[in-house]
Amino acid sequence: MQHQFKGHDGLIEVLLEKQGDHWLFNGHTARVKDSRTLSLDLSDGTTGQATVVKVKDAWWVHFQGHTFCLERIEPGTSDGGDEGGLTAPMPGKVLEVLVQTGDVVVAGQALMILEAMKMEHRIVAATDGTISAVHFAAGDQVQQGSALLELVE
Amino acid sequence: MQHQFKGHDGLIEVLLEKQGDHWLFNGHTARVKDSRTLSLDLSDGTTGQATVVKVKDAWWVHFQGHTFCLERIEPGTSDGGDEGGLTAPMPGKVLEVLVQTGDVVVAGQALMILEAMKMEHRIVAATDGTISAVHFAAGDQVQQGSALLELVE
Amino acid sequence: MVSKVLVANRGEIACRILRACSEAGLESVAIYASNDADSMFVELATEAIMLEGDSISETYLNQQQILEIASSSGCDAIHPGFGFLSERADFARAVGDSGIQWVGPSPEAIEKMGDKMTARITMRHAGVPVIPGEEIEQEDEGEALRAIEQASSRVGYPLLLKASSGGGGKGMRAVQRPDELLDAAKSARREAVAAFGDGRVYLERLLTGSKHVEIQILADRTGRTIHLGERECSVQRRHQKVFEEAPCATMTEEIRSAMGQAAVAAAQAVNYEGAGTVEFLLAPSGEFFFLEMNTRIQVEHPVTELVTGVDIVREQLRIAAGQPMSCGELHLRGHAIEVRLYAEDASNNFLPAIGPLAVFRPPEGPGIRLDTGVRQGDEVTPNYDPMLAKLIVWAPSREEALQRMRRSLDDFVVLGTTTNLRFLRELCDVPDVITGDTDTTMIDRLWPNGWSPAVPPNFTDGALLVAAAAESAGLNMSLSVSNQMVGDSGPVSPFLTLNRRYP
Amino acid sequence: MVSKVLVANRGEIACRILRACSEAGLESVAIYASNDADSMFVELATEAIMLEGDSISETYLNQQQILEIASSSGCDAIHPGFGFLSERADFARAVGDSGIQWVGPSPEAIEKMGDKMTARITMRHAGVPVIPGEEIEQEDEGEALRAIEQASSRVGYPLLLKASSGGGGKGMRAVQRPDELLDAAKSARREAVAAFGDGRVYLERLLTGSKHVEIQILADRTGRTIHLGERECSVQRRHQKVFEEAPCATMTEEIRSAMGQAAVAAAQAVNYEGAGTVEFLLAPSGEFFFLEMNTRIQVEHPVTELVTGVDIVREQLRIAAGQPMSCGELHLRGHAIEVRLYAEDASNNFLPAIGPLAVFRPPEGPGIRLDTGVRQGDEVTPNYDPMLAKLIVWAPSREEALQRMRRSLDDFVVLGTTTNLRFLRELCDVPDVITGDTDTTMIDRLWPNGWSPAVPPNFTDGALLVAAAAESAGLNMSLSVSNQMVGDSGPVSPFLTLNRRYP
Repeated sequence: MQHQFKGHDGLIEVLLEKQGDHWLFNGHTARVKDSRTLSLDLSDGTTGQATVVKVKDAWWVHFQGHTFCLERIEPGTSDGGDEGGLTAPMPGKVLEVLVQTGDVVVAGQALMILEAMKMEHRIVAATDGTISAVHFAAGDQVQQGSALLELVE
Repeated sequence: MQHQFKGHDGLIEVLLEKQGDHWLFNGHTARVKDSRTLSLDLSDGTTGQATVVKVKDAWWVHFQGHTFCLERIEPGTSDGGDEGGLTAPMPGKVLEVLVQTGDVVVAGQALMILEAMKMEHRIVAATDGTISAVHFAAGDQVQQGSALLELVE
Repeated sequence: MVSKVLVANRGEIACRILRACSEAGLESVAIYASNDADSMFVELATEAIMLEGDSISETYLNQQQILEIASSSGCDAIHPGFGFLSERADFARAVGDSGIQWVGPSPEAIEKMGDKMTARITMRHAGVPVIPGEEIEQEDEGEALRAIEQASSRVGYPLLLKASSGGGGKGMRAVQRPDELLDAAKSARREAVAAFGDGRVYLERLLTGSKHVEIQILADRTGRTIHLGERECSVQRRHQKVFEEAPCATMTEEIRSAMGQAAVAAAQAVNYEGAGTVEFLLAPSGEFFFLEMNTRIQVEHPVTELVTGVDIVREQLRIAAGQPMSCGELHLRGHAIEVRLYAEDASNNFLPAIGPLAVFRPPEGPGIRLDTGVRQGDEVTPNYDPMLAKLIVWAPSREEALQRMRRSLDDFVVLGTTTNLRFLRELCDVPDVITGDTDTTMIDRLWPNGWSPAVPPNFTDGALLVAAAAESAGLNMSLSVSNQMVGDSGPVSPFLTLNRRYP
Repeated sequence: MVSKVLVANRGEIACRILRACSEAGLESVAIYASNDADSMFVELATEAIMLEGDSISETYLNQQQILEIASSSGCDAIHPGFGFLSERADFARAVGDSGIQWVGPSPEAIEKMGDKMTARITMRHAGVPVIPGEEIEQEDEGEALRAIEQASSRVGYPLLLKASSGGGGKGMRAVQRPDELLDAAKSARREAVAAFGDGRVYLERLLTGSKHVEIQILADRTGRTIHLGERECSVQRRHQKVFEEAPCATMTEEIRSAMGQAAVAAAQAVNYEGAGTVEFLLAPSGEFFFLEMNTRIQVEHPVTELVTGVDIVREQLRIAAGQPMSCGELHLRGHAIEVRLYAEDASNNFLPAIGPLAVFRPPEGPGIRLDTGVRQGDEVTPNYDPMLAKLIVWAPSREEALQRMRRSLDDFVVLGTTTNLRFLRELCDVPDVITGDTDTTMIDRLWPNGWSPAVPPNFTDGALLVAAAAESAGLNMSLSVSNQMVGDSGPVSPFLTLNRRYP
């Protein structure tokens, strides 16, 4: 997976790998402990807990006395394999539901189309799996962060 | 509205009145400040903040150094005007969905039927209104507390 | 030299020690059972290593495993905290034999003080007053019972039978009259054999109306042994302290000095090193008697820290590293009170309780210290001791300390698990507590038929209103969450419910 | 008699005072502007009454409205805290005229110390050393400028021009050379007229490399006036203190005694009552000079409380009630350091920041005190001062206090709003701070081109990984919540999002 953040001197690209429940980047490893905490294991042997929270578009991270505010650049379209895609990226309206409960889908398949901020957004499957629930129908208003569908790998 | 709690010597009935954003009982007044805090104004002039949280069937309340654990008796059926009824009362399976998005319903109307703990539970509308979303379909598994439907008054 | 400390404990005392290591610039290793993986103390160490096994004996009491972890992780010291292995001479010896520094006294000192009969004899030889009584050396049941009968007439009634290896009230019997003696002796021996594999008992005169007063000791390798004044811990329920203070409200300068000298003599008699506590019974007459010595840091050490300004855990680490203790001449200042917050039902014979800490919001403000190993969102399980936290207040005077404790207890919100908060709060209004006339039987005397809270009727009404209004207003959305978050670490994370929708 | 206290303030100092009232058994009234309705201090009072109006001058500075509330709610005392109306002699007089006790000194004492030129003259008469310089009495611009020119040659260069009604650096100019004098004098007068409606200035010799050292004073109506030792507050950014400690690291017993006597003399010269602070410049030579007297409780009072064991706010309440202060002979013990946590961007000229306190998790452990008026979930707005909290540590020695401060700052997590936490943490590693050789120009000297954090490159990588992993793992479910909870009171209540689904 790839994420972009705003740096002092332009964009920073983070190419993220996943192994089991570990996330890897540049030789460093992270593991989610709960919705606010990740265990971090740096390549130089430094380990510890990082605290994290997202406010608007920015991820705030605290690790061993250092605080970071990393503004994330949303990809132009949402088919970048973003697993957060099953939640509404912003408040909007459901334009179309392309699947129903029980459907078998493949990674990258479009599941739902949202309209928000005058733009259309495709919600795509991050992995292969089965749709276990669809929470909204065409015409429904959704809030930012609302769970839209459920996908079981 | 009427609620029942388990007391030391049997059931305690609380007949609740609502005036604007104030809740009244026995000459005492309460007002919701946030999801964990209510302002309490007792008939003897005592005022202060109460902290509240529900764990399983019991409401835990803290007020000025006193802690209460009040086990609530769920009405036999759920058509007692229980506004919490649009969430799953326990983990279970959706047996039947009786409405769809856009339906106009009246207070007390059954909206969904759940099976849980070997029993059927009717989810009923607490007020008149319009169904703005249906989050699960027949056959879906739901977790305790999951939002099942959305009803706009 | 001490550079990396393994903390062989869990919960609040592990947090206390790990933070002290961090401030001292020492590396630290936490060890934890799998059911403690999300506990706070695990996050405070430089390294955290999981113990294999399920039961306590396979984990926190597993000497072999802990020693192997200490070696393989490069630790040069082990701090045992209290409880668990802290008073196991064999473990202290094994640690020393592995070339690792034990943060505590020698195995010999632990042994001499661990066996209560030996401790009584050692203290008598050192000139420390012990409770009038007699040791029963006979091992054979018949001979022992005969010896007990003969000794009883010399000790006098009422008397106390105590197991030599006893603790926590096990193997202990109060005997009021001669005709109760034989049955009591047999059952005390049976209980002691079952609990400790050692049926030896001794007799003591039963001193009623006494205070439990203890002296904190520090001794370093330069030969300096000092006392840090007394703590009073008379307020006990089921032989366990719940309300501790420093100084003792009724202490005089003369008794403090004499008791302090006796405690120093007790420590020197066993070549003591590190921090320890000598417990005494203080009779209304002003006479005091050696009870036992705890050869480790004590739960209630914070009250002494607050009135003396000594950081006892830092001094333990210094002493273990072979350095002289850093504290100079001591002056007691002000008054400190500690209460132990237990997950227990004080209105039902103090039965332990379990449940989620759905809300855990400690009081704030100057003069308040909270030593805890839990935070909101944690689950109280039956696996370990039900002590959730120690709430300690300091103020310039005892009256102000009590005022501060009352406010702190009123402001302390714990929901989701039954605690003794209200019991502790009512203790602060007991006339004997206000005057300082507490003794070890106070709780039984005050509430012979058990305690139940005094609740203003309006408050019950108010609570019902709050619960009903919260239900009607739909605040029970938190319901599913309180269940889901159980066992989870970190600040309350109610989003788990949502996150878990995506397997 | 004082039985019910109106606290004419907000934020952390209102919390501090309201808790002291509660512990003293006094009723209390909080007053709050509508944008403070959900602030913590509102919950700590016996009663809370909303102020009408929007701007500060309509609310917290509205003397008439506050007096009416005090009367109608039956208050017999008003505690002004610091800032706002605390040094307004006219308000203190109006309070007294209403028959309500002012918790502070007389209006006359406030007036004499509030006008800096008058204060200099009063102090000189009382034998308190003032910075060599001259007052300029002339009001007419032309005459004043001529007098300034004449005085400048007597005072010598470099010199400091200061507005008599000044404060916070306004109306103050450092003048290095004679040819800069006239322009500087004109602009200082202009600024002083604009800010205070009073163009009077005076000249002082500019003492470089000096320490800002202040003495805490207590005086009661029995005629007892004592000092509680010194605080050093040299570490300042933009003329505002950020790092304060007691005692001063380089203080000698002789200077403390002389400075303490001078401070007591200063207080007695204006018949002072209550708590106050006499500020001095301490030159490297050991000479010290009166700067000004703050006739109120000070932000940094906790460091003095921790080393003396005196509860200064409780003593204020006692003194206001006509009682003698309760503290006896004082002994300084250990070392205390306070840092001020600001919502500001230290790497961008300390510009104030706003935002939600999405995570606000203070450090825990012994020897740590946090004075704050905010909690997780609160919003930092541009309406008030950006100080979020004061983090204060105590330890037996200065070295241990710095160790504890480092750990505390490392453990303090604030997310959602930019703060100076890292700046404070780096201060603890500055060699001049470690040795105690701080002076008022240290920050400008260390970071002439502004401060920016030293971040290990691996940490930046790690933070990027954490952010990316959190995004991929869907932890941004909290996103909508962080927005929703803003402005909400109580512990974080992420359920609002869910609740709001049901209109």
